[in-house]
Amino acid sequence: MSTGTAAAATTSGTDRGPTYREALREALREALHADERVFLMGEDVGRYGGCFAVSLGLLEEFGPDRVRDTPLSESAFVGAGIGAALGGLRPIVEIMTVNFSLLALDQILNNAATLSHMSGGQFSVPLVVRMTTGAGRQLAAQHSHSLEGWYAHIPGLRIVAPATVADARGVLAPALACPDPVLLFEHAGLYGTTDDAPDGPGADDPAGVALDGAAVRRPGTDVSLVTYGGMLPTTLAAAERLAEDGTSAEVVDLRSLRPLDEETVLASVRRTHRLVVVDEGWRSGSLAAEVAARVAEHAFYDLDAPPERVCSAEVPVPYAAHLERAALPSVDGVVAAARRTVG
Amino acid sequence: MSTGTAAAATTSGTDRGPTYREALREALREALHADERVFLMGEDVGRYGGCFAVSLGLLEEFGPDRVRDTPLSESAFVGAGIGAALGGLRPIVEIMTVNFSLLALDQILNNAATLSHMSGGQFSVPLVVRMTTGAGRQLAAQHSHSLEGWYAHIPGLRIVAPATVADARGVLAPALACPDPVLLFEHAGLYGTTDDAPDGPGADDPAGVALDGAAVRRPGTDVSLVTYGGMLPTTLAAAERLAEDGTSAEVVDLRSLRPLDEETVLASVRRTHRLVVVDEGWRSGSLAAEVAARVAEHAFYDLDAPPERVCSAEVPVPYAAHLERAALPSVDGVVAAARRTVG
Amino acid sequence: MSATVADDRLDLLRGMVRVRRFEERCVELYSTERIRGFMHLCIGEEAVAVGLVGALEPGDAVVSTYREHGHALVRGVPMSAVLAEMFGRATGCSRGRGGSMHLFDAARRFYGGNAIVGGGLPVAVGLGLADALTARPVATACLFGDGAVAEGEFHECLNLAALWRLPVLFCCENNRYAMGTALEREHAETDLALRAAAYGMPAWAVDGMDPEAVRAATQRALALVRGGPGPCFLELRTYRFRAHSMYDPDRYRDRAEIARWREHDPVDGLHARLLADGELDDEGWARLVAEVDAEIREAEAVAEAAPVEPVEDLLRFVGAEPTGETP
Amino acid sequence: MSATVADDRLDLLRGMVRVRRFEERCVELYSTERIRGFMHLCIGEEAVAVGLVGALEPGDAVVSTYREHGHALVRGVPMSAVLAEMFGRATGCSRGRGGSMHLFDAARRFYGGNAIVGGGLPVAVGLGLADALTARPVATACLFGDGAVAEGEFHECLNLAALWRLPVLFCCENNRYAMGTALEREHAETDLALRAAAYGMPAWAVDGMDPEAVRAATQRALALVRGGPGPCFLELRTYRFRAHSMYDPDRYRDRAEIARWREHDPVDGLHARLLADGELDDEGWARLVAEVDAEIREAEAVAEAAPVEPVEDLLRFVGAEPTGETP
Ligand SMILES: Cc1ncc(C[n+]2csc(CCOP(=O)(O)OP(=O)(O)O)c2C)c(N)n1
Ligand SMILES: Cc1ncc(C[n+]2csc(CCOP(=O)(O)OP(=O)(O)O)c2C)c(N)n1
Ligand SMILES: [Mg+2]
Ligand SMILES: [Mg+2]
Repeated sequence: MSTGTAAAATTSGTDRGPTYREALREALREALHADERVFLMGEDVGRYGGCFAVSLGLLEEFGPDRVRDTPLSESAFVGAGIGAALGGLRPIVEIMTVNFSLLALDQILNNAATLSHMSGGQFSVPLVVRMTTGAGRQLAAQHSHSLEGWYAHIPGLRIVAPATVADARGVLAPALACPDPVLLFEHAGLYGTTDDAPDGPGADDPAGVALDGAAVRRPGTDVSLVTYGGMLPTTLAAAERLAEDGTSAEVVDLRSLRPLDEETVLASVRRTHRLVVVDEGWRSGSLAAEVAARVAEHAFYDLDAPPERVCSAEVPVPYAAHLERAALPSVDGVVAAARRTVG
Repeated sequence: MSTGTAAAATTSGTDRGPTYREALREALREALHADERVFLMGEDVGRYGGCFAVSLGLLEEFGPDRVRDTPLSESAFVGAGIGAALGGLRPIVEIMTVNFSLLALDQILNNAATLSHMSGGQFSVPLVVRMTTGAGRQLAAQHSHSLEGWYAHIPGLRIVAPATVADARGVLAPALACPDPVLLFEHAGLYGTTDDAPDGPGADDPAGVALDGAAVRRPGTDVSLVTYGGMLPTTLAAAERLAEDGTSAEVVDLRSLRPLDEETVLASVRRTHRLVVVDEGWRSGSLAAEVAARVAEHAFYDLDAPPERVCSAEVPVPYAAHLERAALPSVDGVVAAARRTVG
Repeated sequence: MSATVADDRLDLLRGMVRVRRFEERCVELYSTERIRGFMHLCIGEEAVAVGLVGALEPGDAVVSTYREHGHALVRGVPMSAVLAEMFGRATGCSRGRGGSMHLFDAARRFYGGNAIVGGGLPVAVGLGLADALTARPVATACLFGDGAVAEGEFHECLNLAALWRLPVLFCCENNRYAMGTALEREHAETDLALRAAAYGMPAWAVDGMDPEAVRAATQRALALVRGGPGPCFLELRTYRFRAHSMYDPDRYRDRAEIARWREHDPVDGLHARLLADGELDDEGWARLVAEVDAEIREAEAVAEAAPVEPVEDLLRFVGAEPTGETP
Repeated sequence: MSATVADDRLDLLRGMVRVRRFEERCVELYSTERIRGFMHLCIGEEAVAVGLVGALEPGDAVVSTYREHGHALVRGVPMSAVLAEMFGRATGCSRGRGGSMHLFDAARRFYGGNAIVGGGLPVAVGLGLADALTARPVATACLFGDGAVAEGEFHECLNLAALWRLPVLFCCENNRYAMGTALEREHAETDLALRAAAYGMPAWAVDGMDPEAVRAATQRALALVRGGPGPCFLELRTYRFRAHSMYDPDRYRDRAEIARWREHDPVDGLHARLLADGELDDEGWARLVAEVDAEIREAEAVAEAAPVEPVEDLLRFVGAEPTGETP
């Protein structure tokens, strides 16, 4: 993962190792090879090659039964994923972007998340749902949501937001091995990113990425910057800037939003005594609120300053570049928040 | 509102004044009389008399055009409410319970909440959506959600959860007068409740209930109990119990979940220096997290103890009475949390 | 008429009586608050339960609704497990987590008990997809009401199943009402089989008050579905004699209409035919009812004696529990 | 042929050329990054824009999709306001908040610009409901694609509009693809008009490459819809000549198929007919194109000169702003 500017972070790599997109594709390929119960379905995953080209080439390699184009019927094909999982398969369902997942929310919340409990443990739903999330490409109010933190409210689901190429490559296997429904959120701004080097912040656990557990992406002593997914590059860049004037920021990448790895967050705050949460979701009711609340509850006496949140402005994301930029968390915003906590 | 036991709170009243249900009905009747642009639609609001009998008799009074039964098509009729609002009417849409609203979430989030902004302010959506929320009646995992706090994450919506008969009676008029979409959450456990007396905790503002603004339902000095909706009776009962052993608890009823009346909450905490949030939503990502985070951010130096949250267990609500009871916030749980803060 | 057919008709009658008497007892248990929550009865619709669910093979799957007591009993879910579930006991078929609306039984491929109208259809399509992809010669029967036909999920699922030629039997129990909303106020076109046919699948309507007709139609449909060219749709024309749920004062139906449909009571009808055909006499009938009532009493005693889940187990099953098996 | 009809056909041609040339310019502006985000072109589908939207009255309402440049321009949204929107300027028809997918114009009852496939249909039904309840003699034209027909919202809305007899004209631009998914892989039954007819409304298919046929059908349908017994459904059979969006490498279509459809180019077709019928000569054509190009240049200059919204106004319009009017 580039720790430099946002521009560097979106450069697509050739000599820089695989991109996030390529890593996702390789993970899919591996899963389809490894287990014949695995199949991929969603709108345009096949002939089109995937809305964001993640599944490009897989139809040709695995055929239309296992790389299955669906009609525009989000509720039906997500629910069919649930049914196929109950029927013994290991479906990977792609929803083009998180906004469209609202059409399938009944199936996700009322069925996928509840069937195990409601049946007294007789059934489990080993389903993986992948979707793109996030803003930053001027796609406006119906294509720019960051709802992964919102999904993390729902018991019965696992929510994962890989932020690095290594995580993108590694997380699918444990997600498929998990007997419960897992929602994987891929931030659109990350598809073209590469991890800088084998010892870069994303490569701390290249072989076996776990489904849960946060990762410290950069150690530090003065303030904990807690983030996930598409905000990791911004947060790392802010840490870099803070370092320039002598503030040592620790960057924690949550990776799993449900369950939350509270221990890693609390341990960091107990070291740094200051917390800034960076979250692309809208501020009120954000995952950042949950992180701040847990720290206030469990590390209250360790905190030397009020917790800070850097979130998106509470506005449906506007199209115009300057307005969209103003709506999203920025390096400046993170730096300023961190300075307030140490100031 | 009965401040006694839960049993007392669900007694339906005759000489005790109107019930919450009757107050809602009276408000609907008044609105239908006052403005011919107003109409009510939803599943079984007419001939059946409303799933929870709120609209009983209104069909006979106002006819099938204005009290309009819909087919089972949540997305279509909520979206039709949006369109009718754009077309100059003032629709009140009833969704039987919040669980079914998931089927309409695309319309609520992608249309109702965004149209004003996305059109640069050309359109507004004066729509009121009413729905029942909450557990406590052994309706199990698909009929017991408390998602009002979750909805409060969405910019462009107003979220209101009347907890008293006076609010139930008063909030519809300002909701209809509001040019933006308003979601009204009626807790199923409240329908049969009555406000004890004109000077009871619900009657502080009988004439003009506002759409936003929290209310202090019981003043106190030692700890702030912040709650809303269906948890108000539980919280008031806990305050009563705390008073018995000398702890003076202030009870704040948020009423509006979006926007949040942060000032009233902060002012209370600045007096009591202790915070317990009581919220029937699942704990992680609850509205309680948002309240705790705001207090930690803005009243950090006023807090004498870590904030506490009393929420529902993170489990799809089970059917069996003893399990359901264990899953929900209880008077004991609130009392214990409050004692921890003052202890 | 051969002995087999005669036995068979007697079995149909016995099955219906079992469901009928069971639910009548449930009403009593509900009134004394031993059963709580929402409870929906299929009294009047038993011919669908025995004719349709009874025609399935053990390997087939069933996806049902909140009005599923009859489907579960006919499928073989033990009556004591159903009752224990409604009593909220640990021995309930969903360990007390589900209640009346959420009966499950993995061993019998009974996938619930879905209380979101239309919510079971996508699951059934997925089960059919799993069967198709693994070439299992089984069918999934998906039961839902006339009200569900208005939901978007109905449309998406019929198209998907037809497009992918999945072995799903869509079974619409058209009892002419969705709660208080009559068919004519739910649907612009009330011929539901015609609507389903527009997705390009065989679809027809059956007298849902006649268990033999239901069974014959189901067998014909299953032959098309199982390993066949795709899904089928059956509209079972039936009627519920009771209110929508125990909460429903049933203000919206004409008493005369109910009385008219009661003349087609599926239990009375088959009972009368068996008497007329000499396949049953009054003594046989009395014995049958007594046997059923004994089973109900026994089930009730077993359920009543069962323990509840320990409250410490509240959070169990939110996720699957480790089994030691490779997933 | 009378002068009126001739003028009229010329207007149709001019309208299509305007949309075509405008979008061709948009491609250039996109390649230089003056337009960003998702942009979907209707090149090839202009006959629907001019024939259908052009046939509406000012009081009618339009609900469209992300592929709506043509609909907006024909509806009368000023070209400079459309371009300014795509440039993200304050003078854009959505004040820069919407971009290409979200063009709005309250004065012209143009309700967007909806980028959730199928998401516009419920809104159109609601507009129709408002018209019906207030007895306004207008229609709402709701445009959507063949892909949208698979969404549950399509089903719910057609039923609701037919059940309540609302003045909505459902207009399906069937361009045979939903992104990369061909009609045959979207729908079990590909006769979309037949599908719509199953909801009990008049429904028929039209050659969507012929603006005159589209207009005639629209007029016929509007006569049924406006103050009539209920909704209508038109299937406009058309084709997009370009990729789905500027992001789409168009891997899924056969070049020969595209070439075959290009033979039915609606602009070329009407152009040739007008030449053949002597209603246009080469000079007239050149003048028409020059006028259109001048309008585009002018619009571009105006849009380019326009200011952007101040960044301090980011939070404006999340809710309606106080107007002083009683609500
Ligand atoms: C999505 C959804 N909307 C509303 C309800 C409330 N509800 C429960 S049953 C019912 C009527 C369903 O009618 P139908 O499908 O005909 O089945 P029936 O009850 O007649 O067997 C309604 C409206 C629900 N459970 N789910
Ligand atoms: C609910 C939803 N699902 C998926 C998408 C992504 N998407 C945008 S356009 C499109 C294809 C729509 O096809 P069609 O309705 O035929 O319209 P066309 O683009 O051909 O005009 C898809 C899949 C979306 N915008 N909304
Ligand atoms: Mg019914
Ligand atoms: Mg199309």
